[in-house]
Amino acid sequence: MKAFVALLTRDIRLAFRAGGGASLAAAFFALVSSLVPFGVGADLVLLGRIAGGILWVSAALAALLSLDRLFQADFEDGSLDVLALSPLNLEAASAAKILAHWITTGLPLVLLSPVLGLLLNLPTRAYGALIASLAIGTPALSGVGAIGAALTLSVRRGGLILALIVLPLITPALIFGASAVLDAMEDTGRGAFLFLAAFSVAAVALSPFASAAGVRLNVGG
Amino acid sequence: MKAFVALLTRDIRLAFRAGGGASLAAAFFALVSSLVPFGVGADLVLLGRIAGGILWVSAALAALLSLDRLFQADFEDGSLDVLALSPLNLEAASAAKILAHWITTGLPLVLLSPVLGLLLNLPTRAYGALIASLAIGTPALSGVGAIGAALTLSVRRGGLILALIVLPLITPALIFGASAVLDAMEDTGRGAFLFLAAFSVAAVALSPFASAAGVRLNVGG
Amino acid sequence: MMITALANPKRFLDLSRTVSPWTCALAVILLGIGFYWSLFATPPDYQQGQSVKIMFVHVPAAWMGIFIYSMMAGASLVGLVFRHPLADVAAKSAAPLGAAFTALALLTGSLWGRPMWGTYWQWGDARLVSELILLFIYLGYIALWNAIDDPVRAAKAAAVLALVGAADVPVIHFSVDWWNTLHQPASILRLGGPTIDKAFLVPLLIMIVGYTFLFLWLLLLRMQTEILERRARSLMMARGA
Amino acid sequence: MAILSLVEVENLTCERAGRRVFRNLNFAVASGQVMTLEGANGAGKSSALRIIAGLLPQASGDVRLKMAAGYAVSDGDERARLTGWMGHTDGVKAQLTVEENALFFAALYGARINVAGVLDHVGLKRIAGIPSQYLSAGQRRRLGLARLILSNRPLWLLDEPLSSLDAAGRRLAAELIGEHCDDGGIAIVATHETLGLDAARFFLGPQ
Amino acid sequence: MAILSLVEVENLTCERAGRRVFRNLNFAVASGQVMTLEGANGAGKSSALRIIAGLLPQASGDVRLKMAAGYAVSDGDERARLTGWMGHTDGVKAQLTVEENALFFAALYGARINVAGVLDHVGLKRIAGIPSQYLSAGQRRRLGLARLILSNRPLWLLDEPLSSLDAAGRRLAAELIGEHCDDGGIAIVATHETLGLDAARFFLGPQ
Ligand code: HEM
Ligand SMILES: Nc1ncnc2c1ncn2[C@@H]1O[C@H](COP(=O)(O)OP(=O)(O)OP(=O)(O)O)[C@@H](O)[C@H]1O
Ligand SMILES: Nc1ncnc2c1ncn2[C@@H]1O[C@H](COP(=O)(O)OP(=O)(O)OP(=O)(O)O)[C@@H](O)[C@H]1O
Ligand SMILES: [Mg+2]
Ligand SMILES: [Mg+2]
Repeated sequence: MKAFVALLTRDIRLAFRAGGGASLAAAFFALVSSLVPFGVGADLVLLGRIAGGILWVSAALAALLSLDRLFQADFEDGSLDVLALSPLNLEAASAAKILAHWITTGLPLVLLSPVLGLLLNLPTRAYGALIASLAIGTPALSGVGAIGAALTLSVRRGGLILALIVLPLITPALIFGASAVLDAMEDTGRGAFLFLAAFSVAAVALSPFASAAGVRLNVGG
Repeated sequence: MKAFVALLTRDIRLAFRAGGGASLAAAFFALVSSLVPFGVGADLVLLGRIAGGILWVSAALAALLSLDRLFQADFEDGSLDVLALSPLNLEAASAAKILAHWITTGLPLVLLSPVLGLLLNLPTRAYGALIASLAIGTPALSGVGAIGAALTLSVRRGGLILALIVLPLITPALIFGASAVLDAMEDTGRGAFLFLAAFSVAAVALSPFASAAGVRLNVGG
Repeated sequence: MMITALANPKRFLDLSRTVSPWTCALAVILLGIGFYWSLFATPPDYQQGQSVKIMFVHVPAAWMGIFIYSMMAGASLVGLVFRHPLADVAAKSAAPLGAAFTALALLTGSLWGRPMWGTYWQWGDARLVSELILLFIYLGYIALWNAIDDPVRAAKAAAVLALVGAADVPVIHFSVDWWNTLHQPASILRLGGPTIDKAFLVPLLIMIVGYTFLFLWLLLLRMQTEILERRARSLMMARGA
Repeated sequence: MAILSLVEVENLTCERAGRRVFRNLNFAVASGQVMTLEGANGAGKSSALRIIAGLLPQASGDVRLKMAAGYAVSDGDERARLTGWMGHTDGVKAQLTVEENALFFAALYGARINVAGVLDHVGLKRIAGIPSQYLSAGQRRRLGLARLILSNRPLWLLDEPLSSLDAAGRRLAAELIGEHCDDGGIAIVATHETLGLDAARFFLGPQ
Repeated sequence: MAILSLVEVENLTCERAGRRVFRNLNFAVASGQVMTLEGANGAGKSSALRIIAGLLPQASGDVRLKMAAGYAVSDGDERARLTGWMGHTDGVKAQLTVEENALFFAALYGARINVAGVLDHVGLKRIAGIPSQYLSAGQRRRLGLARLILSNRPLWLLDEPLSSLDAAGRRLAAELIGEHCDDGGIAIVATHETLGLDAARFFLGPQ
């Protein structure tokens, strides 16, 4: 347990050292949320409709852009060997890393989402759903991302290949998450919410095992 | 010149080895372009309107996700020292790397854009503008991206900070590029095109020098 | 004489300690007069009514955002070319202030936009968007400083970034002329003299000067802290040498 | 520290990326002994150490750690828990200070040893507060030695531990290995240099 | 290969991250000479080499390369073009094969030397076709030696060139350095080991 906490705090600290941590993540979300309207156009009603989608995409992006911090850095500087030989088993180590990743990329988004919703003109009645869906769903992004990161460990700088592996796998979360927000806007049930929760639980439960397997595969090299 | 070509082909080859190269980039573009309709909804007319924006955002994403391949990998394995001591000056080396980056991420998008336009229901009269704007503008993404990558060299795994630096700087290209496509659709002049071209020329001309400066200040470490 | 005197951080500390109370006092007085004048002693605009008073906060803040960035870029150039140690300190210390003024301009601008244009925000408006980009460039600049813990290297990297980002400044200023925007074109800083009514111009100018002194005061404070922090750091590092 | 009485390697064969590196390796090292693993570049020293540590699966053969308590451990994951490791890289996080790195190692291993004392012992006390990014090659290696001490494991597997170390560092490393074995530990050291210790030598021949 | 008659270091002072590493270093190495740079971990050997190579700017002082043709080079960027470098890392791309790496180096330096012959000379001929990712530490170091030969530069700056090399590799490295100097080259070698060559020695003391 002490080792778990040590690894968790170390990873969080590293995220902060690599430039600002949570405030950096916050700036990133604000940036992406304000860039999307360029592409989509300036129609405010439309913007409000797709606000959920935009924030979900931002979350996916932040996850993607910071995934290589998850295992790759540790692989290259030998820390992954150290972890593989530590009293912590690789499953627990992966779990700690996934949690740290979520705390530094997912959680800031959840906390910031009301503000970003305002920026994107999200209708008032959808705020609850926005926050809840992000809170429930973003851990799945970190979890699935970790699996991809572990599997592509030995591909140096495999940014695109990682994206190609991870994006299709997290699409369900993006779709359910965005629809959950839409549903709340239009009062069309809670189906998406349930699917999102189920997906997230499954992804989070599975990911430490799958990513530990990926790490084990690569750490031999 | 021979050294320039050697570095160029090496970097292209490395991009291919790191998982598929151009076909990987192509798959990535197809993936992003097919994900967006989920977020935005299936309205075909709307989709056609924002097609230019979507493709421009995909290009920016592909550039961002592969930026750390540009200098960081070379920094860590000592290749950047070798380059700094080679007969090629760092400006030329940066130019070769930027060109290689464009060939492996920008060019595939240009070539693929007609197909993706079809997928996104782009109106026929806008194809010329789409292809031309991407062809003119994507080099700027690689160029500005290289500056950001060079400056953040010593920040290990600075994925998010890199995004935070690069995205604001490339926003003009995104805006002008997307508007150029819109202009072609609505016959509203060619102003955006000219601005895009000016921005791109300036960015491409400046980037080898700025990124060489970034490399130089980090290679001491 | 001035330059060589300032080049020495210690002399700078002494000098700025004597100067900063004066800048503070001037800022307080000017802003006091400016606020009173602009809020209570100006007539409501015949078009805009009372909401014109936002102008006295908005315009100086917007100007400061741009002015500070230009200053930062200038200092960065000096730092890169002449390796002047204080130039880096000045640029680093100015950035958060510039970001704050820019954020204030965005905030007051959109509050003003509601009564004037019927919307808080208009995507696609070149001035608004470029101002937002300016804010993000500030944030990226600050983040880069924070991310690199070697101050020598951080200073150079941030300076290159500041110079590259400087391209945004003219775009912001001229955006109103180049594109058809909601935002009104220049009415003060323009060829042919200001087109704004004297009753507004004088308090506005007072506010602008007041903002400038406020900035100078805060800048001096931040630079003092930064220099002391660097000293503490090099003492710490020297112990390890 | 659990007590180990013997490390036994039996008919060990290693393949990497489909290529056979060595085959039918046999040796045993008893409690209190140092063994150096020598051989040409590419002979498979690092690979052998990775297999013994449980990091790399062997193609065939066995590695058994016989415990003083009587039972034997042959599962890779369990071997990993008994191994103190020093590889080519030191597992040092560049963004953390020397002390933060050491404290992390201590917490990870649940070490009950005084961290400041260990840093002093490996000669890093004076620079405990600086970011590890700024360490010289040998200073980083010394931090690796500190980790080794903090791990408090009975079996030490060291891959060229002397590289980058200065004369004092080499003496320190040899001393640490000696003390470790005097305490009943075992050390297997892949190296091209002489340790300056009384050690058994094993040669990995070319295949 | 341009011909160098003297490397002169005068009052060289080095600062890294705002910390003084060494100050007022003075030495000169003439054509045909080897000089080893010795000193404790963290004394600044690697930093000194980086400065001489022009990779790292000095805080003060001068480095001058006097050419046989009479003129002297003191600009960092120009020094870089005269330097053959072997640092802690070898600049080998993991995804390329050994041969691809070597061919790239040859093209980069515009070398007119037979690449296959060089690979044979450093003992990598047999594995020229395998991805460099699979190289052992010493094999990678040998590829670094190959690069050094291909660079064909008059001034060699080597940072612990013997590390990871086996006995034959060490002999090879020493031989290469010897031949280089016999051809009128200059070599400055930071090392904690003995090269087995007739070399001037310079100690970098602690500050
Ligand atoms: C979010 C919305 C807004 C933003 C981001 C914004 C931004 C700016 C900026 C950057 C400037 C300084 C430009 C320069 O001189 O280079 C400026 C000046 C000014 N703004 Fe705004 N503004 C906003 C809304 C408004 C509104 C709603 C009004 C009133 C209708 C307004 C009136 C002015 C005036 C009168 C000036 C001084 C112009 C001059 O003389 O140059 N702004 N604004
Ligand atoms: N990248 C860097 N940034 C800041 N300081 C550094 C950096 N690299 C090294 N230093 C510091 O400079 C000093 C000299 O380091 P250098 O690597 O030159 O030593 P060295 O003599 O090569 O040591 P070693 O024998 O361990 O290789 C050390 O105190 C180190 O902490
Ligand atoms: N990650 C890897 N994947 C595939 N093959 C590898 C890998 N690492 C090493 N090899 C191969 O395995 C063989 C043994 O390598 P190893 O690193 O164990 O040698 P070594 O004895 O430690 O050599 P050195 O003295 O150079 O360190 C070499 O032929 C090498 O090419
Ligand atoms: Mg080895
Ligand atoms: Mg060194």
